[in-house]
Amino acid sequence: MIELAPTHKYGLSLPTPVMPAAGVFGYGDVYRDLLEEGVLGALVTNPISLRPRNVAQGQRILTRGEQVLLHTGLPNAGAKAILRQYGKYWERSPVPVIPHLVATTPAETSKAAVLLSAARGVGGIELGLAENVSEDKAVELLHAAQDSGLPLIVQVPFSRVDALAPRLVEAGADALTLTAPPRAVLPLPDAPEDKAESGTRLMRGRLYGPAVFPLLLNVLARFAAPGANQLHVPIIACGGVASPADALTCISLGAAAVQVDVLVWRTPGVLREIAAAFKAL
Amino acid sequence: MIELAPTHKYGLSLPTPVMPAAGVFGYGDVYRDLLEEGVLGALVTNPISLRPRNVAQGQRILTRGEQVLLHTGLPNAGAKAILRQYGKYWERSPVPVIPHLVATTPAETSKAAVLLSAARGVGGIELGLAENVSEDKAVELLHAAQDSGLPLIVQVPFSRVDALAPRLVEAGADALTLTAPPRAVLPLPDAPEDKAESGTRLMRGRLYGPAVFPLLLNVLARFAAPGANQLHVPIIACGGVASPADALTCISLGAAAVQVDVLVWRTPGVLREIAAAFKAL
Amino acid sequence: MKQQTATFRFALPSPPHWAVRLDVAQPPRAGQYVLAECGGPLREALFPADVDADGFTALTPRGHPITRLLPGASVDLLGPLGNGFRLDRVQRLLLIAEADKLSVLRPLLNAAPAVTLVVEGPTRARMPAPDSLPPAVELLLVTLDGSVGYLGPLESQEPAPAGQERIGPLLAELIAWTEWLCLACRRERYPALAGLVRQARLQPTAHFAQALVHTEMPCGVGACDVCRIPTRHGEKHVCTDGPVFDLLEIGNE
Amino acid sequence: MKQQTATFRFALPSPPHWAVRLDVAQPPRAGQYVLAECGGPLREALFPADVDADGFTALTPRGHPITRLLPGASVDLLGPLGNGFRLDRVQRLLLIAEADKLSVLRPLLNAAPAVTLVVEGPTRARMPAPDSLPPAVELLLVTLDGSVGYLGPLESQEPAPAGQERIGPLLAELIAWTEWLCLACRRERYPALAGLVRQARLQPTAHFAQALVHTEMPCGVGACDVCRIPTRHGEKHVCTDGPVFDLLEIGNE
Ligand SMILES: Cc1cc2nc3c(=O)[nH]c(=O)nc-3n(C[C@H](O)[C@H](O)[C@H](O)COP(=O)(O)OP(=O)(O)OC[C@H]3O[C@@H](n4cnc5c(N)ncnc54)[C@H](O)[C@@H]3O)c2cc1C
Ligand SMILES: Cc1cc2nc3c(=O)[nH]c(=O)nc-3n(C[C@H](O)[C@H](O)[C@H](O)COP(=O)(O)OP(=O)(O)OC[C@H]3O[C@@H](n4cnc5c(N)ncnc54)[C@H](O)[C@@H]3O)c2cc1C
Ligand SMILES: Cc1cc2nc3c(=O)[nH]c(=O)nc-3n(C[C@H](O)[C@H](O)[C@H](O)COP(=O)(O)O)c2cc1C
Ligand SMILES: Cc1cc2nc3c(=O)[nH]c(=O)nc-3n(C[C@H](O)[C@H](O)[C@H](O)COP(=O)(O)O)c2cc1C
Ligand code: FES
Ligand code: FES
Repeated sequence: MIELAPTHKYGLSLPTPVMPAAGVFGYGDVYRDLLEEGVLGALVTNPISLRPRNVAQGQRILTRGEQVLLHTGLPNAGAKAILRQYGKYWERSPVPVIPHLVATTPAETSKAAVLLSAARGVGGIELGLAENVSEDKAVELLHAAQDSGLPLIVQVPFSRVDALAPRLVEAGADALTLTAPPRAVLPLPDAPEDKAESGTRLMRGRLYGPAVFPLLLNVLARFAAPGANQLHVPIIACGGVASPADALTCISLGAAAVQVDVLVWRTPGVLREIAAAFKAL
Repeated sequence: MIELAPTHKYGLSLPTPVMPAAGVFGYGDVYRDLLEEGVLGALVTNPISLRPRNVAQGQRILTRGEQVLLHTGLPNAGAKAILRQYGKYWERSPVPVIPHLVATTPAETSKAAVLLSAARGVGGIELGLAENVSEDKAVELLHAAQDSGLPLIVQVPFSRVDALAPRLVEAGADALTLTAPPRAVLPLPDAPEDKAESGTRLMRGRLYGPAVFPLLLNVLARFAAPGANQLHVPIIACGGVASPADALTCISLGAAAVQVDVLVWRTPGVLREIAAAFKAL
Repeated sequence: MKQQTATFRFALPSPPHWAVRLDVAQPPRAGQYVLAECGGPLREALFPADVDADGFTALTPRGHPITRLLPGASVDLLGPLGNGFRLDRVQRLLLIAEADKLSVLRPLLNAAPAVTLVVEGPTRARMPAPDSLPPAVELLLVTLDGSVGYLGPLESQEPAPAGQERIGPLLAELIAWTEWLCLACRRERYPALAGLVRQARLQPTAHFAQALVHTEMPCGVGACDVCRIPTRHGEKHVCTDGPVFDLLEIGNE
Repeated sequence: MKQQTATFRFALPSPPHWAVRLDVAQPPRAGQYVLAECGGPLREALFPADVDADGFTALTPRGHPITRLLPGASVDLLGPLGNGFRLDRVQRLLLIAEADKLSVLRPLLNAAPAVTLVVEGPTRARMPAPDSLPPAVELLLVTLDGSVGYLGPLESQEPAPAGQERIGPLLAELIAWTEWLCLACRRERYPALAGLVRQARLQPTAHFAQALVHTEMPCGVGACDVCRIPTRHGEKHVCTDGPVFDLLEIGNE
């Protein structure tokens, strides 16, 4: 068992330290035909906000070599509708459900956190922050999410780990997910009609793919590694993990657990392989 | 002509906005058989320090998929020896030579900058900073390098653009190279003898490869793009540029020039292709 | 939905496409798809252009990663995925496609005794080769430059210049005539095309007009939210709720 | 140094390696190399194991990216690069190699009327197949586990256990006998091997002992500084100052 909230009154213990990253696994049931129960240590959901969010306009995904750029707009039906649709499923979940909560305003964040915590099966909440959130605002949002009473994990934006991670721990985060994907930009492929238009059309989004892994390891080496971990909370590694070996490398660098991101779509079985590697330890 | 130091008394004008990144082209003459004169807009040298530096111990390069991790230790023979060996060549250079100066202490940085500026053909200096340099120290090093009297470009570490770029411009940098490569970490492949050893052996270094390009574009979109450029100095784009189209995308995002990094080793001709694309504009 | 292993048989030029043959136990039906692992960071969606008991043929763009496999190679597939076209005891079938999206309708070319196919494209050169269609199919061409057939676009209400003709009136007749209508166009076209259907038939039954929606589908199972589109009943996943939708559901958002 | 286009002829298993044949106008000589573009982010260094007027054969590890090319493919090469072995009018030649580095010495196996080859490896199974060597070559085996030939390592001064023998005394004789000595070992071994040379010959001429240094060489032209190694005369580039160095220059840093 892995404990992700050792100082929290309820704790958050996982049978195995592998889970999907927010945004790659839906709300729990869509991989039922491809992955048997008991593979995951926890179920991190797609982003959930208090109010429904629509899907982003324009290009939402772009690949270039091994890289994947993603911009979905964090669409979701809103906390209430999602609870109605998935509450029963979460209740029966053999592992803790960790809704990923989109931090918007403190008031909305608090409301959504309280709503989600009422669902049986929910073992903790993961909070997602905007890349450019101020340090004070981040702490405010953290406190709002703590109104749930449940263990609170914060997913820290890639470019903000130095500034935010210590503040969030000090403010009471039970665990940190390091990191949310880096922000990136790519030119859109020219549509033939657009050749005439001046300027390059760009897509902004989050960067996924194997190149993120060496960047993640650098963060772990600085913030999680035995000896270097000044944070004193469990760290969940997230970013480009592609194999059981990668997952074990994260653990050897001080991570308590790992999240697998877009690789799940191509190779859902990688979650099973990683879980098996941990079982074999 | 591209002007990289518009407010400097000497200026620094380039016939075409393409150059090698520091560390990929040596000190100027090694590609003479593969690239004809007049292809480059400037010659950025390998890192130079006042005192000689030895090559790093241990693994210096590691590839994983499209990514390249590099840790050379910035070896060089020291400013004096390099001037002895390459001064004549620089004198005859048809384009400005821009020595890349390794910022160590302010005193050494000043001395090396003054030495290098005495060489004919040197049109400006690019200063390289340690990733973890404090903001005050960075400014101190910049002032030390300004003792050369030449236009000064500062290459800003990837993770420090927010904190350092505005300070460096305020302190008088003529141009910025955005960015130095991100720091990254990868596990070393197991040597068969080492299987027994506990723990993963790691290599730390700088990350190169195509995945850096979308991260660079994000920096340009934030700091260089028309409308967004709060810095008001020419920006040189550096990181994963792999084609004429990439170079043009950087320019459309506000860069005044581009540097090409490790791709030069595989495909030196990419410099020629990019220069030709600029000429055709 | 499940994971299966297909055998790659061949990839042959079939201008402007490449024809890719996969043998697989459970092939996708018309309008369904599979997600094939071809070495990139994401899977590639393949729609059948021709289906039989042993597998299917897909038409892919030139240079598609699957065309680089060697004959006999195993290909990991997710699928069949999604909801395809559903046609019951059909006598009269109308198909409408943009030229570069025609391939997904090809499995329906023999689905009824009387099939009429309307293809719209920019110009004559982009029209399908007539000998690539079953002889019984009635083919009507529409070009945006008037270089052959009717002058497009399909839904134009404007009068045609001298010597050219719009397909509008005939299309209204065909929509009134047919039992089912299947479409493969860009999604932006569907609201206007839905308008044509509403004009031509007062009370179309549910699923009378079935429109295939093309989007990127990285996961195919409703996990990634990349493929969400607005519909009359809120946002839906193209991958699981579609890719074939009731035109009237997505035609009026 | 220059850029040339080679033609890939074949890659065949040649256990424990793959033999890769490239036809090219200017092949590298023994100890030189080319940098081949094989699709990865960096070029791959190829050393010849066999050279003729039309090209060369390199022995690569299994799964090397160049083995995935199709026969007839064009390969972009930088090179020939670096300084290879230099042997003038040689009668007697001694070669010393670790088993997994032997391939770079193979072009020298016919370079003299009398060639003696000493191969050191961990165990019998890693020794070269005798029929892969010209019959005239005198082959001496050294294994670290004593499973065949002399008991290694080469430079050991310790007495051998009963029933086993060290090669030390014979090696000293061979070093005294030979006109030139060429080596291919890990770089860490060279200081100790240089010690053997100094003991066996009081005044070896410059380049009497020539040692090939293996390192990663991303650029091949002295630009990247990845391949720098310490020598008696300061740091040198393996890619341009080597890969073949005077053993006595790199053997005593
Ligand atoms: C000036 C401005 C205007 C905007 N206008 C609009 C608009 O009109 N419509 C609109 O929808 N949005 C708008 N946005 C918001 C923004 O563009 C994106 O919609 C929103 O940030 C989500 O986009 P994304 O998918 O790229 O996710 P990101 O912006 O990258 O997501 C933001 C953060 O969410 C966190 N996160 C955690 N889990 C996930 C997950 N699973 N998926 C994604 N993110 C996750 C990450 O930490 C990430 O940093 C605007 C933003 C700005 C700054
Ligand atoms: C605790 C500690 C101990 C150290 N001990 C040693 C030691 O024993 N021996 C030793 O040699 N070094 C030592 N260093 C220094 C360090 O490990 C590297 O040698 C040095 O930073 C260069 O390594 P690198 O090649 O990875 O370059 P980096 O560390 O990545 O280079 C530092 C910066 O140089 C700039 N730069 C600009 N151009 C180039 C270029 N062309 N190539 C590389 N960098 C460039 C970049 O901005 C980069 O961020 C030590 C550092 C620390 C923190
Ligand atoms: C999960 C999430 C969702 C977001 N959604 C929106 C959005 O819908 N619209 C928007 O303008 N910005 C959105 N953002 C981006 C930030 O809210 C945006 O940068 C904001 O304007 C920053 O200002 P603030 O610090 O006052 O919140 C989102 C950020 C996050 C983390
Ligand atoms: C170009 C360059 C070279 C460096 N070389 C060394 C070095 O040789 N040894 C070292 O310990 N650190 C080296 N560093 C890293 C920093 O100097 C190191 O982080 C330093 O300890 C930071 O402390 P400071 O801010 O007082 O300089 C180097 C950094 C840069 C940018
Ligand atoms: S393709 Fe992922 S949700 Fe539809
Ligand atoms: S291989 Fe680049 S300097 Fe030697």
